[in-house]
Amino acid sequence: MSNLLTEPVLTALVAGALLAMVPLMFAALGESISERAGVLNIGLEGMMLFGAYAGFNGALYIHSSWIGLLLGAFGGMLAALVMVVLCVWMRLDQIVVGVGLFLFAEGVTSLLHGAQFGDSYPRIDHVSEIEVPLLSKIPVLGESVFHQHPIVYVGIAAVFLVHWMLRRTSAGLNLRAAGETPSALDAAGVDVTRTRTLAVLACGALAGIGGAYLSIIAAGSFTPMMTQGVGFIGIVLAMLARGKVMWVIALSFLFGISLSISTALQLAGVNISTDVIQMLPYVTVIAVLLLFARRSYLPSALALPYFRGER
Amino acid sequence: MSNVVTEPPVVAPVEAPPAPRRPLTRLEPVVQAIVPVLLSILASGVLLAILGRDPFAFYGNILHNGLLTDFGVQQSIVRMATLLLLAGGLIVAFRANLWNIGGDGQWLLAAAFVAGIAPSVVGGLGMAVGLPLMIVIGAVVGAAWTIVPAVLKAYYGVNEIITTLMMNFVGIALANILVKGPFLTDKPGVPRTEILPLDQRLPMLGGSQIHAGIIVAVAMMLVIHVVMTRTPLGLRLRVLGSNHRAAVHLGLRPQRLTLIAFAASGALIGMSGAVSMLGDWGSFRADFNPAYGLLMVPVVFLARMNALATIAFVALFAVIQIGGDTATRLADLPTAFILVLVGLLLFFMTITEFHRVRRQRRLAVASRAPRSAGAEEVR
Amino acid sequence: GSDSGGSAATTDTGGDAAAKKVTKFAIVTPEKGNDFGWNQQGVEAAKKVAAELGVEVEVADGSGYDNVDPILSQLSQSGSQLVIAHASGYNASAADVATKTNVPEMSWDNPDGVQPGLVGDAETASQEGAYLAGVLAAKVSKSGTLGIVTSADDTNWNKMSGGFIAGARSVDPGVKILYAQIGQAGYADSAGGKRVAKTVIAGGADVVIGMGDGSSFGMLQAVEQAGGDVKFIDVIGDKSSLDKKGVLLSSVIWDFAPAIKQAIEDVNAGTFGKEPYTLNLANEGISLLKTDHIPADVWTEIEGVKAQIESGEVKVPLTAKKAEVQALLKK
Amino acid sequence: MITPDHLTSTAPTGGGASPAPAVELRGITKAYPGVVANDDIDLSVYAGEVHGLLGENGAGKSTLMSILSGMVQPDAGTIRVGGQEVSITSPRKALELGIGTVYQHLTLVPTLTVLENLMMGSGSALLDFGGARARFDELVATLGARIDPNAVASTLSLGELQQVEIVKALWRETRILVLDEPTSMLTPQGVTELQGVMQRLKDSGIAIIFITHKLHEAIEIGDRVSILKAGRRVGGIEPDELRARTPDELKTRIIDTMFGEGAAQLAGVAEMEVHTEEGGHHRELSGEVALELIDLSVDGGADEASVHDMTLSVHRGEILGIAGVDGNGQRQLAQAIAGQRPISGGDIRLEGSSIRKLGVPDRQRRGIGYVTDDRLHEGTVLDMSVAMNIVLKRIGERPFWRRGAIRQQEIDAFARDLVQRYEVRTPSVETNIGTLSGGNIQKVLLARELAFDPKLILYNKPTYGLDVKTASFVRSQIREQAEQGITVIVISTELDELVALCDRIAVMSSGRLTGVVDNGAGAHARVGELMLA
Ligand SMILES: Nc1ncnc2c1ncn2[C@@H]1O[C@H](COP(=O)(O)OP(=O)(O)OP(=O)(O)O)[C@@H](O)[C@H]1O
Ligand SMILES: Nc1ncnc2c1ncn2[C@@H]1O[C@H](COP(=O)(O)OP(=O)(O)OP(=O)(O)O)[C@@H](O)[C@H]1O
Ligand SMILES: [Mg+2]
Ligand SMILES: [Mg+2]
Repeated sequence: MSNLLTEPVLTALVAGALLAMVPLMFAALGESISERAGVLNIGLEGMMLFGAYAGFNGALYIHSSWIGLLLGAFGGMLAALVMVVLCVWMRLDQIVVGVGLFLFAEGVTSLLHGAQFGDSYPRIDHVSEIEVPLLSKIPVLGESVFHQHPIVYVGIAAVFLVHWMLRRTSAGLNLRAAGETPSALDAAGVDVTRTRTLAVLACGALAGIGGAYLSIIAAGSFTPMMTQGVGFIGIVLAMLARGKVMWVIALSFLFGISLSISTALQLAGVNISTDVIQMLPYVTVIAVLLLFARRSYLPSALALPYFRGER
Repeated sequence: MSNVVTEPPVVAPVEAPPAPRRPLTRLEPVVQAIVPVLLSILASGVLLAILGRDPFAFYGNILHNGLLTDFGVQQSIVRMATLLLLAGGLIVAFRANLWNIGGDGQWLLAAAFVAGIAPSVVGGLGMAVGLPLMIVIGAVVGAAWTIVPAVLKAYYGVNEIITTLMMNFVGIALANILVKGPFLTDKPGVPRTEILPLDQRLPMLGGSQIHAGIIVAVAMMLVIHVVMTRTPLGLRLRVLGSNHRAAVHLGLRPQRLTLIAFAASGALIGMSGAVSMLGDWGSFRADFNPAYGLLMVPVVFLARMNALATIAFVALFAVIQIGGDTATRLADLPTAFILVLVGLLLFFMTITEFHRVRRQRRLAVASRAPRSAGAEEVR
Repeated sequence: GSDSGGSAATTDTGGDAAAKKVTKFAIVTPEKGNDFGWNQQGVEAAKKVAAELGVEVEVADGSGYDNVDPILSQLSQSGSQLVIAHASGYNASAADVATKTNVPEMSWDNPDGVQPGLVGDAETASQEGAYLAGVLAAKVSKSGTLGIVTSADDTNWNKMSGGFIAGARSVDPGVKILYAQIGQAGYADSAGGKRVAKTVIAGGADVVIGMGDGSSFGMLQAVEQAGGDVKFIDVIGDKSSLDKKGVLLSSVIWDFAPAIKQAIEDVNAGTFGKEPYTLNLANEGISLLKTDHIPADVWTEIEGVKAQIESGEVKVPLTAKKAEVQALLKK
Repeated sequence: MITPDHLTSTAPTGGGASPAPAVELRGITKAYPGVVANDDIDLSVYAGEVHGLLGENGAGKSTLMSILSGMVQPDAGTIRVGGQEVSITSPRKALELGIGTVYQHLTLVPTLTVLENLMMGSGSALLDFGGARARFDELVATLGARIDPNAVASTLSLGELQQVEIVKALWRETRILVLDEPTSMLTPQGVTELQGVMQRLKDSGIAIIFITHKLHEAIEIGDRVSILKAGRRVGGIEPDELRARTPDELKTRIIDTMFGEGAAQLAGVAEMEVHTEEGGHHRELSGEVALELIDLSVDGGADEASVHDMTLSVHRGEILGIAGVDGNGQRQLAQAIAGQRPISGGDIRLEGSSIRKLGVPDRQRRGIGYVTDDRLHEGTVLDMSVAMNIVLKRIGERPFWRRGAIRQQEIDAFARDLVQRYEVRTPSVETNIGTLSGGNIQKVLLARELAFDPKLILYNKPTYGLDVKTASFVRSQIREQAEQGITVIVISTELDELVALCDRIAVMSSGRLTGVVDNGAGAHARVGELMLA
């Protein structure tokens, strides 16, 4: 089975890694933003499911992956709106609402799916990809990394954009302050609620796009609970990135590639239980934490509602 | 003026009525429980109507099958045993502001372990010794699974949401490895552990279908309540929870406390897993994961980490879970609809919580009149 | 409440349970009965048998796995004389409930759990059908490489994988087989299904057999997008109505009707559970779906192999565990 | 704000009352659970004038200022700015109206750099570091401050943070500057500098509200003084009178208004105002050494000050002062002695035996008490009642716990008694301590320590933020303890206080012991020199 790792297989593996990476990247990026602003989205997975469902409908009926992704973003924002109203505006507990949102989204999307597609199981035809000139000629990487739906590159660009935003724009500064010392931000005359609202909505949009990518491009169909815990992994990645969004790319790629490697090992006939392989990413992180025991940084006002004039 | 010196001004404020919450606090639990339920029934009722189902029939069926039939109420109580212990475990951690989000991993691992060895242990030692021993073992496994997050938190301040979530995923996978490996029966079918014979499970209470687990659970909840509200340990955990630096300053040994809280949390969750296996399931199936832990997180919060209030909340969710399946089936809906119901319920519960807080604030401000009079007399 | 508690119930309905004639039976399935797979086949079979025998059937599809005990018990106590626990994940609970309520239950792949009169065992010789699929695949394949994609380490998937491998090799001993599993419990992971199927196809497979429930649609997607003449073989159900692109070569169809019918008749005869209820080629419980993508000559050969299996001439290996499949693969 | 156009915009009035007040508060009322923080308060502040706001702890000063800066909404009352009636619904509104505030409790984002903190809320979409830097240099120049604009806030000393806060308050076109107890954490030099700054600002036509507990500051810098008590404005001093009378007359008058007729006589103005004292009372010290520091070193890590091999012994019943500019390792030293922080070298001996290996609780059991200077984040659990906070260092001990069960009545009774004795302004002992005013929280901390007589007490800025009466009360308490043979170490940045209190004064500079001065004539000057050494 050693002759197995032919160019097409390697290409497929790398492509597969990207398929798994992209939704995670979007979700984790969104979560980083809202965590920076002090809002913990335990319901991230729910936002992804909303996005996946809305996006799938869009792409299916309007026959445009872009419209689909756009609707996915709206779907995610719709879910995020629940967080905004209950947690940011009404200052209710973020964990309760987050879990509620997750369960609610799981329920609603499967419900709708059953009612809408229960007997037809429609699938979306192959969505067109773009080839990055020249680069797409590179063996293996060319056909995989540089032959993707544009949204992939948009996503990576978005990470850089957010990175730049956090350091160079007022919005970014406000974001960081809102998660660290909202009272200071408030004293400086910036509306904390508004800042957090925008952050959570952005998170919803990104998570939604991630979900839509999953249903439209990665799977080509919507199946209930298809996010398979990606949202929760997104939360972990966002925290591991410690607010340094660039890490999100690396970490989510690591995750994607580990899945592809597990496939490769199986194809090579290596006899490891998939359970073991599934554990590897998490075990690695735990090991890293144990060895280098770095105090994982979190915004000090994370998951705390802000009340003006409180000591 | 002179009276100021003779009679210290402090007297006036002390006499001033502290924010008068008394009447409210009595009514509160009732309101807290009823209102959100009604609201979510209303909301999902509308949803049902839209889906062309009869809401009244639906809720009737939930009540009937979850509470009103002997059978239903017994099943609900059985489910409560599992959920209560789990919730108790979360209370202990949350009180100390330790976000043990990995409850499911701890629960499944303990369950798999217990289910794996129970048949031989209980068979060998007999129920009198075997069953209690198995519950203890479940507790130990659950506690063991919190060691890594606990140590990382206590000695390096590594955020426990990350670590418990991680250990959660690992725990789930490990549970599967156990049932597909060392604990696997040689029987065909879905990989699972050997079945613990019915007559070797937790004893049923007086001819009913309710097993002794509920007694363990309620007892533990009472213990938790007393410990948290009356004992030094409880107070220390609360202090650690609300201000870590203060805990250091006051000499509460934060590191040790962190370890204790995590261990206790994991142990209770492990007990829950054990009770569930020894009581109702009798065997652990590969990829089994009812995700009770996740559901209990918000429930515990809404009960404001009060053990007694938690019992009431858990009862509600148990009835919904038990009655819900039949109700959805009869209404020809997927069981997923229950998730919608639960989600709505959680939303509305938090909202009523919000109004409670608002009401208290308003009342508090209203209480200025008498104090003002006090101010007069000082001048 | 009328019937309080098991022990009481047991004493009441004690011995005469076996004597009862079935006027109503129930079937419980984990997913909704519209999945073009295990659940749909079960529900439809139940309805078919009910109509045929003129008895009532209560269908509890989409019951999940987390509240099995309550659901089975409720059905047992709502007038059914037989409950079909339609998932081998239900085995343990089925036995419990049957003992508690004393209403016979039929469960899957549970030979050791059999208690005549109370707990019956249904088996599928699905590997036989998969063997035929293997033969078909090997014959149709031009690349000489076949793919197996499963969504989980699942007994049924393992059995069929083994059969498929054996069947394919019976045609071409040198045939190359790529075998991969999506994940731990990737039943719903359609994205994963597509991802892994794509890789397998990239590895040269031009016939892929996919076993996955929801994730099967992802695999189908991958095959459709692969273009060329890559073909897909499905299991359990018949997805041809969904096959827009004509890539569905065949499917290993499971028809539960014979088993269910036999079970009911045995309950009436008081002989329930004495014999396992098996789906196999012989009783049409297992069959290979005939589509017009299958060349006629190939089909006739398959018919031949079918006969040989039924006559016992051809022995199909039984690989219930993944390790066994991998061992077979290594041979 | 100090831009030329601004200079000309408002004519400096040199303290004289100009027609329309810059700010005019009328009938401001604000109630909190069980307390009326502000009760029908009238207050007028004029441009180019410093308005000193005095009042005992909990009188309502901060609340009033929070209302002015949009942080708190009043229940009743009107506010006029430059003659216009306004409603200050948010801090942003306040900033737009030209009201800049330095809050009593610092409001900087610790993880951001100084410059980033200052740029917060700047309208522009992109952060203009260049412009901000220019603005920063300009302001820092006028203030005569020395801060690294790129330093992360959490690495600055309290004094430096204070300066940043002022820069922040002046960042926008500020016409009205609110300073809530800015001097309480400054060294004498710091205070003098701040006075200079305020002089310059008011000359440029800014109206300043200056809250302090130090009467002499109010009198020296203030052009006008208002006194709050129990939420009401119970009196004030007009500019002419302020100029006419002698400092002592004024102080007596202020103290009487603050604490009631005759309070001044009772306590004695001198005792109230340490400023006027010169330490003279010599006490006989016992020879036995209570606490020994031997080459003690504490590693403060990256962003905290360290302590370098300090050797020092404290005698039984002695009051030892530790002077030094804030942020020179005092806190780290205190934490090391209390056991909250591991020591990196040397030894600590209590009555001859080493305690370096003991944890916090064991050292408490050996009789070491520590009153932290961070009352909000370390000293108290803000969401617990006053009563609970008082017994937090006695968890599980009799009579508050019996057989492992809490005795709430015992605790409340005990707490009530202390609240009485220390005159803590709180609606009740069940009130959350977090809602008390700064000074009252401090009183609770002291009560907690003093209630259970220890062998050795470590005070870190014991009178920080206390009104004169409470401060003098605390000092008398400390002296009393020393008389009873309790060893006392007082860490303070207020030289006057140390001189008034201590037998000897040790001086710390950049983590090292630069000298120990016997209190007495000339001690003040000597310590001052050593601090800068
Ligand atoms: N914000 C934080 N969140 C979580 N853990 C923290 C935090 N800050 C500090 N810690 C951890 O908790 C410890 C508490 O400090 P410390 O070591 O003084 O406790 P301790 O009194 O010595 O407890 P013990 O006596 O059991 O050793 C710190 O050393 C650190 O490891
Ligand atoms: N957020 C709040 N909630 C409840 N009560 C409060 C709050 N803020 C202040 N108070 C109460 O209002 C009163 C005035 O508090 P304030 O801080 O204005 O006093 P102060 O004059 O600033 O005292 P200090 O000199 O100690 O700072 C105090 O009794 C305090 O308990
Ligand atoms: Mg104040
Ligand atoms: Mg320690």
